[in-house]
Amino acid sequence: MVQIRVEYFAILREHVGSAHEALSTSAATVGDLYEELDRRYAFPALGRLKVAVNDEFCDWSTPLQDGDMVVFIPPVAGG
Amino acid sequence: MVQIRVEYFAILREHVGSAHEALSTSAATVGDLYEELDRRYAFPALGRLKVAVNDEFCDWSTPLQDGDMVVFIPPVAGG
Amino acid sequence: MSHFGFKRERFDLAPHQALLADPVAGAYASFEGWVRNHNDGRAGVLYLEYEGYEQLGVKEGERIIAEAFARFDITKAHCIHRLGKLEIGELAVWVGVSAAHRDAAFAACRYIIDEVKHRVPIWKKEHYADGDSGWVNCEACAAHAADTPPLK
Amino acid sequence: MSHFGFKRERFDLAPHQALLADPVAGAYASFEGWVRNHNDGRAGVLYLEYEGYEQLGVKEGERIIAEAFARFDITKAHCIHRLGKLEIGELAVWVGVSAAHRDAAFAACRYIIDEVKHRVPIWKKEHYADGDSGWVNCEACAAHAADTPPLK
Repeated sequence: MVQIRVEYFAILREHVGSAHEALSTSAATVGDLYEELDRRYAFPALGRLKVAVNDEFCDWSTPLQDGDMVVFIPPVAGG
Repeated sequence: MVQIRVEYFAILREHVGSAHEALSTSAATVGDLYEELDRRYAFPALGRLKVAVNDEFCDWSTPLQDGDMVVFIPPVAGG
Repeated sequence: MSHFGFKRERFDLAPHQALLADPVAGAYASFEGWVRNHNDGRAGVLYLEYEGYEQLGVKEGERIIAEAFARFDITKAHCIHRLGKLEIGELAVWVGVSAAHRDAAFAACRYIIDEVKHRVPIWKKEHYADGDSGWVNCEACAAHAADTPPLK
Repeated sequence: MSHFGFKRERFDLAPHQALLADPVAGAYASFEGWVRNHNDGRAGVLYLEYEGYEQLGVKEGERIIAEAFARFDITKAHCIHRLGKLEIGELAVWVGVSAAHRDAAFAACRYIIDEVKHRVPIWKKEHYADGDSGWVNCEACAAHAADTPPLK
């Protein structure tokens, strides 16, 4: 089990109803974490999500470590 | 003979030493006028000149008419 | 030195543009994104809300501008993106690039705005006159939900 | 309505940019030409003098902008060119274009500045720190004088 923090933005923040949460999880990777949270929240289908750990983009296979801050990134729409 | 006015800009103005002059000429076209004035002033070689009559670009074969205002246009360099 | 930033309130562009001045620079190209009253063929946009993941957004924005310096012969470049509630006509994003010559200034300006729109984690929620609202891109994605797995 | 103009003195761009605002416009692309301290690989430019054939210049500038409206899906477009003595760093020319989308704004802005530089009767005299001076383009042409007849 690792202790992590998840931050939510935009459509995911509205869906979850919170901008962040602290979690204990047995998920091995950020991909596993997404699936765990998807089971809990039934995230809206958003096409290709990206993911960041500790304010850097990373692969879905990135291992979770204690203290990580994870953000799932819906399709962006700046400009 | 027609009575016309010639205006000079930039390198031609400096070469002639005046921004404009009134002329009586027997030149039939603006091209003929250029050659007449070139004999008088020995214009610097400027590559492809353009010419305007009465504030519109025109061909070198344009006939001169009484009251015309003629401008020879050296290569431009705006911007 | 910072080349990319977020602003939560309206701001004056003039001092930011002034930072791009340089005696060697003969060309300045800029782009401004303004909030318009329509999107994807639908009229009646009342206002937008921009939300950003700022810590990552600034890093990605700085990377984009570093790429522009590597690709194009430019003198200076900056980008500022607004966050928060924006009314029709308000400035949402500004890109400014100075260079000795205009080819590089135009190309770099275009590169930066294109990459910022595709890569910087910023989201835009439209609010329509009829009371409808939605996150741009996300709603379209949801329409194709059955086609694509959520994870690439 | 006038889309192209000359200014004999320094001027504030802000009111001119403000004229390009429009609720349908989501994109604004601009170009500014600034007086730089070098040209054609030669350093030491002190200042420039711009001279224009204004009556024809305004007509040709208006034609160029009309062409841009015909070619690109743009909302508004303006161009202002300075005349007179300009110091290093001063604004020599400004082109501003607003459009619903950025492709058209960029393309039209580039079209207008390229055509203005090639077609509008404006001449530029460089003054160098060593006391030398010369009309840009004309001196280069003179160097090839033997090759080309003066009349096309």
